[in-house]
Formats: sequence, C-alpha cells, structure tokens
Amino acid sequence: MVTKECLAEFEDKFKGEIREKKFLTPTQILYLVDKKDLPDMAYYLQYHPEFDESYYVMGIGSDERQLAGKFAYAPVINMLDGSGKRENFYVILKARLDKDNPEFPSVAQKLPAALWAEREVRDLLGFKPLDHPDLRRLITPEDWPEGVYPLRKDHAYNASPAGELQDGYKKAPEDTSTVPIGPYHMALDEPAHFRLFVKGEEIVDVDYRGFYSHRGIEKIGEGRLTYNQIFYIAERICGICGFQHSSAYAMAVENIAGVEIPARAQYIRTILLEIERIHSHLLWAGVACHLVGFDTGFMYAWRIREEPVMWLAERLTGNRKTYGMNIVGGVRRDFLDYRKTEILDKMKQLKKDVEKLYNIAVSSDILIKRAKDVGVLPYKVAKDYGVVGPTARASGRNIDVRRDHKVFAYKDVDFDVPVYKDGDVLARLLVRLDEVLQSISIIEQAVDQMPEGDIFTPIGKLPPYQEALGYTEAHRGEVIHYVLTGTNNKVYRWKVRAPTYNNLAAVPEMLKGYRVADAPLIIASIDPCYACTERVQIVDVKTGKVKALNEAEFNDLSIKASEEL
Amino acid sequence: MGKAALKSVWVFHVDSGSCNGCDIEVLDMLTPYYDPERFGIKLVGTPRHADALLVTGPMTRQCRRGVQKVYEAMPPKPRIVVAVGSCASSGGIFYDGYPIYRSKDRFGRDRLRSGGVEEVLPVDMYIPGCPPSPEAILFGVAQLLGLKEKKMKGEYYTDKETEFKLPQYPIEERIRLSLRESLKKVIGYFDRDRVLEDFMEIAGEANRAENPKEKLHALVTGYFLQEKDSRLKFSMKFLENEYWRLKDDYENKYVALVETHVQ
Amino acid sequence: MMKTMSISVLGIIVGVVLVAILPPFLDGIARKVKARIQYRVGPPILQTYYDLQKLFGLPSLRPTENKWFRVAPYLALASAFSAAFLLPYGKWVPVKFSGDIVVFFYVLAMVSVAIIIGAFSTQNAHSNIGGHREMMMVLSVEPILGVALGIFAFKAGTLSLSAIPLKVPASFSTVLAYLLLIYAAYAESGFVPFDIAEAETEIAGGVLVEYSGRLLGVLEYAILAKRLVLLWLLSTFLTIPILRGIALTGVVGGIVVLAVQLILVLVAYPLIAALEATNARYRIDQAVALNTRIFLLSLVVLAVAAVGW
Amino acid sequence: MEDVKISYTESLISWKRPDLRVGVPVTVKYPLVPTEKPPEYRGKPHIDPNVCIGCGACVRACPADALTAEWDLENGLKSIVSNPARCIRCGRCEEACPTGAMKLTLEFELATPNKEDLVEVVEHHLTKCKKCGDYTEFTERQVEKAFQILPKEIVDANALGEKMQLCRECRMEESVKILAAQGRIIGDPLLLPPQHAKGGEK
Repeated sequence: MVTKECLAEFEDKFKGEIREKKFLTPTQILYLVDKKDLPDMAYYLQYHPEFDESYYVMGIGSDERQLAGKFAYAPVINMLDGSGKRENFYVILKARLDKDNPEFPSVAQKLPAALWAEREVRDLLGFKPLDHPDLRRLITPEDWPEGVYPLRKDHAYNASPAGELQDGYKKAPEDTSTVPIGPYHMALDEPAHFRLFVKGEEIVDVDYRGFYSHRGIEKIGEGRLTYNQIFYIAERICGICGFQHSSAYAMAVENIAGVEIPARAQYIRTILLEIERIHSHLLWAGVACHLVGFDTGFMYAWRIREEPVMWLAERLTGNRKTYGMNIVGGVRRDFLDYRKTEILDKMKQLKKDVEKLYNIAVSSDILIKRAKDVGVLPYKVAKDYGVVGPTARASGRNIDVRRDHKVFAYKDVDFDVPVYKDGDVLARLLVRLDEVLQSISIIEQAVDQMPEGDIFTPIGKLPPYQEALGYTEAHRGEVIHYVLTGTNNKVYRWKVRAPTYNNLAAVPEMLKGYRVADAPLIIASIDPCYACTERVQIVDVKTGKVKALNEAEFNDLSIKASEEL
Repeated sequence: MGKAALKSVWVFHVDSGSCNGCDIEVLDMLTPYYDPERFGIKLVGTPRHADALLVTGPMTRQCRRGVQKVYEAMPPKPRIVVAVGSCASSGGIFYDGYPIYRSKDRFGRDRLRSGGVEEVLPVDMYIPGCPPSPEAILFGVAQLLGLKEKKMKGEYYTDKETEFKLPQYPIEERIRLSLRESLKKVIGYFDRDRVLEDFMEIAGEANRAENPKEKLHALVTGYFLQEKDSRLKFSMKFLENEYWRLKDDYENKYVALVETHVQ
Repeated sequence: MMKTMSISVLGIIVGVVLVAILPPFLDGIARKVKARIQYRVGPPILQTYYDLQKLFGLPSLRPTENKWFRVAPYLALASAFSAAFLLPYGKWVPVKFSGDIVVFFYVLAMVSVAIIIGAFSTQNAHSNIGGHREMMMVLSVEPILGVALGIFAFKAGTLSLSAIPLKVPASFSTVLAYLLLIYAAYAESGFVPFDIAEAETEIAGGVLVEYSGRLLGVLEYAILAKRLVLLWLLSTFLTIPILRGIALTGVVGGIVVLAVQLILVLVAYPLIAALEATNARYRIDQAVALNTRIFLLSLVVLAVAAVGW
Repeated sequence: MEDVKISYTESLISWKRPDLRVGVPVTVKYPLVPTEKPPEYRGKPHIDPNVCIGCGACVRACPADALTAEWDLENGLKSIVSNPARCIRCGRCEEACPTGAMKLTLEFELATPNKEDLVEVVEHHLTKCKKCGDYTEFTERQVEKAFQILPKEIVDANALGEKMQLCRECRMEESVKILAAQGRIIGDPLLLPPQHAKGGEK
C-alpha cells in the first residue's frame, strides 16, 4: 500500500511523540501522540508535498475522563493526493490532555483552519489552547455563565443555567461606518450577524457573529437519544443537507460495527444524496438570482426544483425534506420498480429544465456583471483555511469526497468533478450548475445499475468505546462525523463538522475590498448554512487574526417602538 | 383589522434557530406552485412593514432577544405571530437542549407539551410539521385570512369505549411478527404490511390444503407470474422461505425445549 | 411667450382623478404581468389598492424624534401631485405658466429629495445607505432628464411644459432626445435594474426600511405617483406631437388625445413590468457609471440640437 | 376479498397529484380547492384506538418525545399521548408498533390556533395483580396480546398464564422462589434487571 510508505516518513520524523498507531478502518489512521508537537505534526501533514490537496478537517475535543482519566483533543487531517495516484486517507492525531489542566499547544498558530475548532473546544470543554492568536471567551448564548462547559460529561444534557449578559464590543476602524447585516435580513435565511465596516460603499473590514442557531445537538445526541435515534436529530442539523448528515453518521456507526451495508442500500443512499444535492444547488441558484434582484431567475430555479425534485422526494421517501431513510445498516424504504421509473422520468424532464436555467443565468448580462470578479478567493487562501466543496472547487481545489474516498455507490458510477480556477462568485455559480448536471447523470447510472438484494443489515449492540469517522460530500463540501460509542446503545461522543464551518472562516477574506451591495451575494456564494455550523459552537472570526464582537443591539431593529401618529 | 387587512397581509420571516427546513419551505411557498400573492401575502424585508411574523425554529437563547426586538419593531396592530414547524410549535426534537430558551422550568406534562415560540411571544397560529409542506403553511395562512376552517380537534379515547378485537390472521401471530420484522430487511417498513397481507392470504389458503408446502409454492409461483414489480416478487419468495424456516425452527427448537422443561 | 398663469379647473379634476386612481392600478397590472412571466397566478389587479388601504388604516411607528421623518412622505406626495398638475391631460392643463418646465423639473426632483430627507432622518444604517444611493441616482439621472427636456424646450422654443409637445419639430436631435427621455424616465422611476435604493435583499428595503403604517402608505403612493408622472410625461411627448391637429379642436379632440395618452400608459406599463422581470439589479456604481455615460451622450445630442439638426 | 382487486403497486402507480397544471401559470388551486398528498406521504401520526394495546413501543422509539406514556397508578390507567405539535414525522413509531395501530396518515392540514387541538390520547386500563391487588404495569389488552403471541406449549410449560397476572414485585418474588428452590439464584434478587414489558416474548 502506498499509504504506508508515505506515512513511514512522518512516523520517523516524530518518532518520539507517537505512542500508538491504530487503523480504525483501512483508510482512517489514528495516532495516539504527545501533545507537544501537535502543531508541527498537523502542519507537516497539511502541507505534505505528495498529498498536495490535503487539508485540516476538524479538531475533536472530548471528555474522556470516564474512559481514560483524561481529556482528549484530536485534529483530523484529510490526506488527499491531487494527482489521484495514491489512496487517500484520514489521519487523526489524538492527544490526551491532563484532567485538571487541559492545556495543549495551539494548532491554530500554524494553521488558520484550526482557529474555530480550538475556540470551540475551549468554550465547550474548557480546554486551554496555548499561543492561540485569540483567547477571549466566546461561549454559546450571550447569557451563558462563566466556567460552565456544556460538553463535559458532568454537565447534564438539558441543564441550561442562567448567567449574566456578556458584552465585549469592538470599535469600528477609524473613518468607517458600520453596516449590520442580520441577524434578521432578507438575504440570510437564517440568523447570523455580519458587521461590515465601510468607507462609503467599500468594505474595509468585517466581523461575523453567529451561533444563533446553536441548539446543542451533539449533547442531546449523547444524552437523551440512543444510537438509532440520533439519525433523526442528525437529519435536523440542517434541513437542506439533512440526508448528508445522517448518511455520514450512519457511515461512522457502520464503520464501528464493522459491517458492509448491502449494495442496494448503498445505491439508494447515493440516489437520495444526489437528489438532495440537486435541490440544494437549484435552491442556491434561485437565491443568488434573488439577491441581485433577478426575480424571474429565482422563480424559474425554484419552480424546476419544486416540480421534478421536491415532489419526487416526497414520493420516494414520504417527505419533501428530512427523508428519514437511514438506519444503521441500510435504509428504511425500498425503491420499488415504479419509483425507479419515476426517478428516470423526472430526471429526463429536469435535464432539459436545468439546461434552460443555465442559459437564462449565463445570458443575463447584469447577473454576469454582478458575479464576475466579485468575492475572489485565491487558491492559497482556500487551502490555508481548509475551504471545502463547491467554494473550494471554484478556487481551483480539486477535492471531492465522493471521488477521493469512494463512499457508497460512487465508486461504481462515472462522474466528473468540475473545477474552476477563477475563484469568484460566477465560478461558484458555474460549479454548482455543472454539478447539477453531473448529479442527474449519477442518478441515472445508479438507477440503471441498482442491484437486487436486501436493503438493510440488522446490527445488534454496538461494541463500546470504539471510534470511527463517517463522511460524505454535501452540497457545500465535506460533512464529517466522528462517533465514539458508549454503553447501553448510547453514543459517548458525537462530533459533527459541517462544511460551512470551514468555509465561513474564509468569507471575510472574500468580502474585503468589495462593495456593500456585493456583500449578501458574496456571503451567499459559499451557500452558508448556519444551522449546520452552529449546532454546537459559536463562531466569530475576522481575517487572519481573530477578533471578537458581541453585537447585542441591532441597529436596524432596536429602536423603541409604538408611538401612534 | 378591517376587511382590507384580510386582503393584504405582509409577512416577515424570523428564524429562531431552526434547521433551515422550515425556512426553505416558507420561501418555497412563495414560488410559482403555491404563490400566496394571490391572497395578497407578501414577504417583506423589514419588520416595520410586517403585519404577521412567521417564526421557525425552537427559540434558542441567543435568538430570543432578537426575536423579541423584531416583534417590538412591528406596527402595534395587528402583530400576528405564526409558529411554523414542529420546533416553533413546541420545541421539536431539540426541546430540552441546553441552549434552548425556556421561560421557566417545566415539569411533567408541561415539559412535554410546551416549548418553542410561545415561550416568548403570544402565538396566533401553530403550523406543525417537520418541515410543514408549503400546502400545510398555506392552509394555516388561509385560516388567518378566513378562507378555511381548522380541521383538527383534540382526540380522546379510552379502551372501554372503543371496541377491541385482536385481529386474527391466517398464520400464527408470532410467525407473523417475525416475518414482519424480517421483511424490513427486504422491502422496508413502509411497504411491508401490504406485502405481508398478500402473503398471509396465500398462506391461509395453502394451510387449508392437504400439502401446505407444495400448495404454497404453487401459489407463490402464481403470484410471481402475475405481479409486475420485481421487488414484490423478490419479497414473496423471501417470505415463503422464511415462513418455512420459522415453522421448522419452532418445531425443532421450542417443542423440544418445552418437552425438556416439562420433564 | 405667455406671461400669465392659466389654471384649468377641469384639468385639475382630471389630473387629481388620474393621479389618485391610476398608480395603484398600474402597479397591479405590473405585478400581474410579472407573475405571469414567472408562471404564477399573481395577485388580483386591485391588490395594490388593498395594500394601500391597509397601510392607511394602520398607525405608524415613530422610530425617531426628527419631525422630518413624518413630514417627508407627505412632502414627497405633494411634490408628485404638483408635478402631475403641470402635465397636459388631453386638451386640459391644470396649471400652465411660462417656465413651468423648470418648476416641473424641480418638483420632480423634490420627490426624491423628500425621500432622501426621510431616509437620513433616522439612525438606521440601511436607511442611510438607501438614502445615499437614492441621492447618487438622482444626481446622475436628473441631468439626463434635464438635458432631454432642455433639447425639447430649445427645439420647441418655449419653456412651458404643456406647450412643448405642441410645437416640437421633428428632427434628428428630437428623436435622440426621445430616447434620452425614455431612458431617464425609466431610470428615474426606479424600475429594475435601477431599484437600487429600495433593494430589499441588500439593504432590507433601503429608504423605506423605517417607515410603517400610514407613512409607508403615503411614501409608497408618492413613489407610484412619481412613476405615473414620468410615464405620463413620456406618453404626452409621444402622443401630442402626432395628434397635434386635433388636440386643441374642442372637447372631443381633447378626449381623444386623453384616451390615447391613457392607452399608451396602460400599454407601456406591462412592457416595463416585463423588462423588470427579466432583469437583475445593477450595483450602484455600475448604475452611476452607466448614467454618466448616457449623460455624456446627452451632451453630444445637445450639441447636435444646437447645430440645428 | 373484493372481486376486482388491484395490486398494491398498481394502486401506488395510479395515484396522480390533484390539480397539477401544465403551462402558464402553474400555480395550484389549493387552498381554494382541496388537495391531497401522495400515498407515500408521512403526515400526522394517528393511533387507532381499536387496535392499540398500550404497550408503549412507540413511546420508546420516539426520538422527539412527541409520544409519551402517562401513568395513573392510583386509578389503574395508562395513556398513550401523541402530540403532533412536537412530532418530527420520522415514522419510527409506525415501524415499532407491533399491532399496526400507529400509522402516519396523509393528513397535513394541521394548522390550528389552539395547540391542544392536536393532542391525541388513548387511555388503557391496567390489569390488577392477582396476588396483591395492586395494578400491574401491563394493560389489559397487552396481556391479551401476549397470549396471542405466545405458543400454548410455552405458556403452559412456564405457567405464564399465572405469572402474567401478577405485578412486578409479586412476579419477582415468585421467580425468586422458584429459582431459590432450584438453587440457581446468585446475589440480591432485588438487583435483578427489570422484566421486559412484553413478558415472555421470544
């Protein structure tokens, strides 16, 4: 295996620190390491010369005091070889931290992609990243009390202690005025607060404040639900990429149980994942048109999304969204013959409609004018921040979990991964429209090749205290779930990393230097999904260096009301 | 509100920490297939212009203040609040997560019934669903406009009032349950009942025959030729095998077990 | 040149009736047309009346103590009406005096100015940006309108708005001036792609963001009325030169001209709606750049007119 | 059985979405005319009170706690309460229900100004312990069902007919007695895991 040779060098270099090596699955390698050289190791792996598309995926913090008497912190690197010659794999660098003083050298000082992950473990588990560029307290809701870390095992999953309202404001740079976008704003379907510091109409600086949609999902999953029920909350991490989340979770649990799910189930999952991708991309195309005031494009995209796609999903799974199709070991509903015919019919119809949409979008002069050379994200920044999905592919990054890690039935179908070099909003639009056409072709192939057989392999009890990763390529990029099983059919630690988590960090980079009018379009161009991102942590980031900002007052809304005229 | 208010309702949409599903369905309602503009409903960009507030999501602690401010920014009349989705209606699956806002600690029945937007704002219309489809939202809106009457009413039954009869099946209940369970593997929970029904009909007929095994095989083969759907054919074959396996299994194991036990 | 001011009571009645009734109706048509282009049923034709009726019945919030906030919508509406009174309706002109073209020009600008005042009277950032954008639009469009009207006045040799269409000669420069006028009227009306100041998705409704209830109704009405005024101006300039022969020949002629004017407006509005539906919004700098280019072009046209073509 | 029986798949295939328009405009007439959801739809859950045995399998399966069991041990009542306002329509209850009482209907028109309208309650009486007279944790229907499931031989062999009529404590005492008599008991009998609610189902 090629993998081994490449890793030998790494193991040699950090011989003193590596305590243990374990293959969770053939493509997931866990190193138990000393925390001292964590940043160097992560840096070495991300900028590995042979795996040139590698990137930092996430940092898992967990309270393993009941297991090992210590906390654990584990950065994960996705090792990708852009040339496609070597087998790609995930590396988990797990370091144990002292239970009384959980300090570790910050990875973020070397990799900006780790900035958010380390703030997250700091806020939710009370870890102390040393030399982190920004170490201010930034915890869940504004009125969350000091020193209470919800993800620690001694915190009940439903305890919601009251605290004092925090305010730490940051002043706008000189000579600028502040334009708040959000938390409730037409362009953002979800609450999120951007503050643009502007000179005239030009954006000088940006602050982002999120975590409005933070619902404590991981903790509910660890506390109230059993491993079979987590699917339904995983699906509700995000209403748009729900099936991606539940499939990634299923994959993680199936990896732990060591079962290969039936081929038919893999095909069904693949088809549904692609249907979901089509609906999400069309939705996004519509919103993009809407943002530039091109309502007919919006209506067109949403119309073709509604008729073939949503109504198809309704007939296949029983609901337009939140398909509820996954279960550990397979899927819950079968595709009878008439459902397969229905898929093929609708795909045929959709193909024509999408091509028309493509023409409408590309032939609209003003749309092109608004999208071209706006919000440019260069390749290098994309790599540094670990940007994923269509956003990364529009910046020339040749990454796609479906192809690179051969999940589900993607190994059996042919498809292209569209990559554009420009990195602007237009490129992101084109990547997505190309992907819709690819998805249609994947679905058609999958329906044709779908094998007979069972759709579900029953799994009894899960082995306790085993861990694994599960991943899919969602519409916005790689979704990755980490599961550590517990006893009694519960999950001990469940960690989710949604694609927007990585992508949002790069948004300030895209915004700077452009105009206020472009801001909603640029923000929307990464297809942000705050619901995904904020299921457990707050996010607040600024270019390069991180700054904090709690914007409690909403300039546009907070003015005292009600005086009759 | 006069008559005009019913012909023109401008709505503002607020997300109080929802998963996006309901938000997208609210937006979806605006698209050509459902088009609420027929009834004078328009989505506006600022609460100042809004007559009604559509709230989605389980009301997180972080969102609470924002939602309250939006509510206060609305004109004092008519201030209609619509809770869209199960989360907004009563907290949904997230109801007891640590960042979810609750106005006071609740216990017992209260804990299970309440949650969501009503913790912060008075709600005029609940539209449950996860997510509610655009039609369901339209139905709620149509109620607000006086176009439709509500359909739901509380349902309460006791076992004494209702007639209970254990359903009788042509095959043994325990085998039926086992078959039903294993059918999940082949065709999924949704279609299994109807397939099993067909099978039981055949099996009942076969059981009356002299040689049930052969008769069943003949009947299943007949079904096989008639049915067009390959998956139903497949499951029928599966059921036949499984049926005999379970029967034999029972004969061999349990009867023997009982015998030893009795001894 | 006429020295006296003439007032036509009938003209005022016709003007008031038209400006009071027509704008919401036209907006209703536009919404319906847009809906049909988007494969929807769309609102009833009278929907905008319902909206306005509701708004007029609602109290307004007062988010600021600044009294201009309350005055601005009425000022805008009054300006729009004043502008409407200077236009000819068939044979009747509500108010006519020499030099009223200048007044018309200013009064029309006052609508925008009032909106800008209203926008800047609050602390809201979106409102302020909207006001800022409206100002840039006005500053870049009004000159084009001015030049276009100037060319007409120059060619017709009169400074009375209602007299110009009666006297304007057909020439190369007037044809160009018509094009300029169409462009300026369209952009000034704030139709897509020039609806930059009210962009809902970018700045949450921009200039309108803080208004609610009755004041919002008045402001919306003013904006709609201004659109009608501009369109009526256009239709007057297209109709009367052609029907010059019958325009002043008594009541029947007047009514015919009025009807033709009206029909032209009714036809033009759906076309505009279709144009709106198939276009995206410009960014403010793009719009200003375009306006500037057109303005430079208009100067060339002015030179052409001065040469006598 | 009816004379003309259309097969399951045919009934699914033949379903057409009502008032689906082709051409311009595409807007459906709903809510002015009624519409319906496809047969595959997962709508509001409904408990068929004629079939429900009150076993609570759905309650355990529900991830959102929309289904709950309310116990009234004084009056010997157990109610299965469904609260569609919290329901997430996952269909786990339908999957878990052993009798087919729990079904997701095609109902989607749930909007109501009063949340109590949505709640569905099915009340069951508990059996009384033959020995001590307290209420057991089984509903009457549950016991009936258990006898239907269990093969007669096993019931007889284990004297389950008697045991099923006892409350948990009495049953445990009985078991302890039997086991003690056989010399098979280890440790404190009170620490034994509680019995599965469905009795001796294999």
